[in-house]
Amino acid sequence: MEFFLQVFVSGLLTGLMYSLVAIGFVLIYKASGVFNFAQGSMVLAAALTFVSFHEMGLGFAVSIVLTLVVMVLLGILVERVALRHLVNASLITLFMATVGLASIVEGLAQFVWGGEVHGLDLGIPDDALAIMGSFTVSTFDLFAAGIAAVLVTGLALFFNKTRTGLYLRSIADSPVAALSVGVPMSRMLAVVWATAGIVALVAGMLWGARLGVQFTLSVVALKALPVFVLGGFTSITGAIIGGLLIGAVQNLGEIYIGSIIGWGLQNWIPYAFALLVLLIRPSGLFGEKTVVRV
Amino acid sequence: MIEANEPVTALLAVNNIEVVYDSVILAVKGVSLTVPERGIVALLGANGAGKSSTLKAISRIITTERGEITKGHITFQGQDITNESPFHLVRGGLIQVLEGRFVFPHLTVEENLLVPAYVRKVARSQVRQELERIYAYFPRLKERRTSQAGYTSGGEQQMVAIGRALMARPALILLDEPSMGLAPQIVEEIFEIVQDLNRKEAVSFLVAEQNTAVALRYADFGSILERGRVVMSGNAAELSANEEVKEAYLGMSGKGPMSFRETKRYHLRKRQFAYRLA
Amino acid sequence: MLYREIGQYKTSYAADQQVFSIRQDRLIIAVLLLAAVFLIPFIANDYWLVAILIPSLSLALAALGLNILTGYCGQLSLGTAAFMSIGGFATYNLVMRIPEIPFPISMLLAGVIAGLAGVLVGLPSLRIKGFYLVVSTLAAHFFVQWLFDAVTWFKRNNPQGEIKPPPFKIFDFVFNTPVSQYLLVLGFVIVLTILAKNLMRSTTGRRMMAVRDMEVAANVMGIPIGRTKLLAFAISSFYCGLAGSLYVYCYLQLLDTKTYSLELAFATMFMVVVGGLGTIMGAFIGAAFIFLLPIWMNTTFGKYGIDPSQIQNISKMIFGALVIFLLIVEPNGLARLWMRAKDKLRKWPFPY
Amino acid sequence: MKGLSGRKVFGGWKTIGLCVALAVMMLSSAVFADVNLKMPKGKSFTDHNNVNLKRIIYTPLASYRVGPYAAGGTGYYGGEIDLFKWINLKYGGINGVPIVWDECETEWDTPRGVECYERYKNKGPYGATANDPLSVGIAYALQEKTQKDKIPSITPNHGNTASQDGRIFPYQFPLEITPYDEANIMVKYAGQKLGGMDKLKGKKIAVLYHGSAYGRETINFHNAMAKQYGYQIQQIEVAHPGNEQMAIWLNVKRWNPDFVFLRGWGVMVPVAIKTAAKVGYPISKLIGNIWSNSEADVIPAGAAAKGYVCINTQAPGRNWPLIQTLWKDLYEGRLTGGKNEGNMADKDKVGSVYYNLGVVAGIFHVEAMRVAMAKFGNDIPLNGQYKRYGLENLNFTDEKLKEYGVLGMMQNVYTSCKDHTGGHRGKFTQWDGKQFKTITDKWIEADEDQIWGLIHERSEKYAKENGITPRNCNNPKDVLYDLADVKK
Repeated sequence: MEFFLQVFVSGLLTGLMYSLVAIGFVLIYKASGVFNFAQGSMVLAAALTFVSFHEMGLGFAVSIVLTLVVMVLLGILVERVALRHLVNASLITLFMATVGLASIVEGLAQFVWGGEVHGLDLGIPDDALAIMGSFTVSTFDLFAAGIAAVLVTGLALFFNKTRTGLYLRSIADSPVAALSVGVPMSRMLAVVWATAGIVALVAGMLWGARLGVQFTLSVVALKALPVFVLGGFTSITGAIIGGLLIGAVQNLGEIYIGSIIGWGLQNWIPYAFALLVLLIRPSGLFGEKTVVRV
Repeated sequence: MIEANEPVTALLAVNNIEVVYDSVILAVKGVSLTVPERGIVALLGANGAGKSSTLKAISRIITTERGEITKGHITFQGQDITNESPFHLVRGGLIQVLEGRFVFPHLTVEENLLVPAYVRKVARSQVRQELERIYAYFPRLKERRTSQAGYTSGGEQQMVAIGRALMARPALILLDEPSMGLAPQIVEEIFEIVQDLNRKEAVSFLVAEQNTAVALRYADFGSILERGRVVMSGNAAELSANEEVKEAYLGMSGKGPMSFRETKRYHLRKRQFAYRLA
Repeated sequence: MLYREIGQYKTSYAADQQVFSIRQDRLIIAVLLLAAVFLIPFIANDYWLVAILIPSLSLALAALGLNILTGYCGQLSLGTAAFMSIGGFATYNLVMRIPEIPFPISMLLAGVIAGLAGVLVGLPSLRIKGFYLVVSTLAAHFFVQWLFDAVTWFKRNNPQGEIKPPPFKIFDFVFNTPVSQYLLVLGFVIVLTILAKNLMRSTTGRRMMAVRDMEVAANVMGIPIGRTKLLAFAISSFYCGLAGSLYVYCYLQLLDTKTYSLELAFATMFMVVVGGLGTIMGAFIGAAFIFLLPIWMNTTFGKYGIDPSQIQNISKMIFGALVIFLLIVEPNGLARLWMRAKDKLRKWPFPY
Repeated sequence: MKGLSGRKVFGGWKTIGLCVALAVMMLSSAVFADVNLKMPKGKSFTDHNNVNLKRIIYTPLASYRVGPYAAGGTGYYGGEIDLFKWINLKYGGINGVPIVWDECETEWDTPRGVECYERYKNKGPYGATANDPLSVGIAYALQEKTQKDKIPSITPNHGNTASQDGRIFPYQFPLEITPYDEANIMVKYAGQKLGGMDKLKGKKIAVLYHGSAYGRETINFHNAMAKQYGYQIQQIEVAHPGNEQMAIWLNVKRWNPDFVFLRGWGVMVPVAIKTAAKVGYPISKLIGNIWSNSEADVIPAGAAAKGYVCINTQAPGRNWPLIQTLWKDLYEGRLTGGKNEGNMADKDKVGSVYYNLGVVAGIFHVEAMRVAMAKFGNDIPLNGQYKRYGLENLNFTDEKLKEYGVLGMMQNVYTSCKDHTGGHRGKFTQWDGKQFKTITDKWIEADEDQIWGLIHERSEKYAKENGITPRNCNNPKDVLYDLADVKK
């Protein structure tokens, strides 16, 4: 039982790490109806930029600020150069455009900072913190959970309480209508991409501390995808709950199913689980039901 | 409503614009029209005549549909707005209500109304007042203000769309096909409100409409579009009285129902008419 | 201008429904086909056959399959690589385990198996719509990868990680030279393309398009939505399965789950979207574009002595930028661009 | 004031223009590929500086310096190129014939590797002299093609394990050690630590392998060894790419094995090290394999990696005479007029694990050609056939190693018609937080008697399935193979 609990809790904490990336997806989807596949590459770019600044001898805070500036600029640039011209394009066109974007961001990040592997130490110990006997939790995971909580609260307030938040929700609902009532589309999209860049930096630093800052960071997006879908695309709460669920299911599945039918199934378990949930709730746990009026 | 002896100044002037989609499809072939200060102008015509394209060209929504204005220019309150962004148009007092009632389905009715108010940068203390102003015209919206707009009825959605446009305090509203898919009674109700707004708030309207009879009843002026060209325009009363308009758009002929042959000849005549004009 | 349709009158329904209704089009296609079959084998060298033509033709076939599902029936799928791997592994197992079946039949059977798997993966599409469906196909992708890696039965309990598949053969003729492999792939591609073109013009194809354009309306019209979707999944996966076998048996000569990576699924999706959703030609234009562009950039920049790693980064950026640029200029893909150019030529000298 | 209206829709004639531009691009690529890449054999070769060279040793390198495995490729090909460059600068090449190379980025992706091979295999006066992809997948995919094109495939520490059997795979060279050797040496080291192989009885060993064909290569062999030495074994697959291992490590901790072997690659290794720390499993019980042994594997793991032990086939560090010479001649500019002309963009990585492996691989290239030229004369066509002979007759005695300046860094390698691996030895290194220190003085040798049986089983099965008659290594004609008819 204690082992089960250990597996379960560590899964929940792992899941929150995916939520951090999934929140980036949610942000952009919520505001522009685009599934931004490039979020993973943005995580990589943010982490790589931060580490490179840091390794140049700049202080921790200075590096964070500089990276923030870079990510915000990147967000604005993305909107200017690409997204602005794709308003009203079909879902799949937009999706593929972001896959193209991922290629650009990956290329750019490696072009500027090189493909070497960097270590990143945030100064938070990532070893076992015994809580009860052999039941352990890592300090780092608790810290990450705290960050996620802060992030979610901040974003929820931003979306529901500010004018910009309302704009963003209106654009997500119907870009043409938003345009027709004069919502400053380009500025809003730039804001949201910049915000996604900031979220990418947070995710990039935490993931970078965990895996090392290297190319594989961009792959984390694939694990965040089922979280995003399970949560229902537009809900930040959904992304958190989805992350917790996926993390737990993945851990339990690997241990209790993996030991029977063969290890290494954590790549498909999250997707299979998300699929199961979708069969019951076709628009995710917290997804808005699409209103179809004919 | 414009009084008969009042001097008419042009609020919006569209000068000979040509609209091309996808750089090969010519949808509007040289349309000119004028909306006078505090006037209601009806843009009439059949499906595909180019009404919506004209409106979208004015409000610049056309750019999202791969269309562009290749010729002509548009002035609003004396300024050239041919290449203005929708954002600046709305702030300048020109707003469009899209065909098919594009509300924000997942926002509440009230949130729908709030979006343009924010565009106009209404102070927080004023917002409530502004909302009440709209609710006064659309009491039904007040009842439903916390429900998701996507779940309201067609008529209510049209009201949300018009009310939302009104929140921007516009000088001119481009109203695209307000009657679409609505019961005749609701259509009348909507047009009543339009007239009311025009009188009380001095808002001008450019209404694209297939329902010619209703539109002409409420409008001051009318233009009839066919295949991307204006084939006839003038005073609403004159248009309603015109025999050809009666025949073609109001389904009335002086001589009772038309035979098939007569209809055919009529269409031929109309085409020649259109060519003469062009 | 030579490209005129003036003077080409249609006097029968058959003429009106021709695949290529303009004489010039027919001529161009005929010349291309003849050149592909009779000229290229003689003038192309190993590099062009092995490294360019065979893989891009196989991938075009996969793109064609995906286009049937996504372009014609509107169901988003990232499972292409999974269906390809099912084709590849099924061929291997059929050939090695039941040697009595002739090789080509095994390959077709493998396609059928992939098609059945497609139906299975497509089942959730009856309930899940739009982007949510990607989860179903991604689940299939990762599951299939794991399955072929973890269950050694599929590799005939081979202790070796990677498998060398036997070469394709018909009776005693072994396809192990680049020219023979090229012609084999080309043959498959031509036959399957003609089939696809006609299928999409048939009732089945039109039903798929109806489902794509508006499911509710199609339903009201009495089109069996579920059956149409599943059929699209089956046909698409059949094509992908065959493409997957050809890719391995005529090109890579290495059977490994790593070959059928998610990147491959994305690449085929790129081919379809950049080439043109819902057009047969788009699959080919897209495949050529997506496959050749990186190679072309690589070789071109390589000439100027730029650091090779930076060449790769630069080409990545250019590739992404070009794709986005194309999607902005023509969201309907290169095929549409081509058609617009043709329209322009036909109307010349008039602008519209 | 542009806003959304700034959008520009392309006019019709621009569309045609774009179509034409695309077509021109495609066509020009065709023309380009034909003129520049497919330089037929037998013609003289013009290098980047337009110097016309009649005789060169052409070695295309299918390298990778971007993507998930960039760290490995950057170091390996950096070391190799530095060595080639140095030989050219110092001696004008091998026996005066310059080495010329082209790099072709593969991103460790098999189809790209195949394209690169086809692109360069016929370049230069005698064609490519070797295929050196540092990727099992590419090596496998090209196995038959290299055989047919008579271009030897050099795959140090990886490649097809069975191709160690030179009788059946004349053109494949999995030099130094194979995965079987590696697994065997790791078990031997574990036994050594316990104080004797007999002490392994009843102990528990877990193997975490990468979820790929590469990772699965040693499953059967590990099971066989467990049976032989009487220890319990649990082999656990880590899903690719291996960035999430919490569940696995909780399971490992519960089972509490005496050793955990990592057969890792890429991000899997640092995550394994970190997760072990996270669940409180001691690092001292981890042993990394040959592809889990580099700086790129431990640096991302940070402090958790301190004390991590892994196998190595060449000692890392800069304190070996050859590495010192390369550093001084190329990076400090002793041979290059004061300019830094080393290949490594990050100078600190000179002397790293992958760099030194690259230098060793370069030595194999160079020595193979030397052996062939010594045997057949300096005026032979410098092609793959002759290089193959050289690779099959490597004789790295201590004197030879000393001559190269790598005694102590590189192991003795003796290849033959029978044995294309030739080394079968490993040392163990430990990460002290800053660098790898060698902790075993002597090379630990793999149990060849035990391994050969398995190798033969696999290679002979391959021979049977593909209708290959194994060479008879006692027949001089068979030993010469392709060169048997050359009169010299």
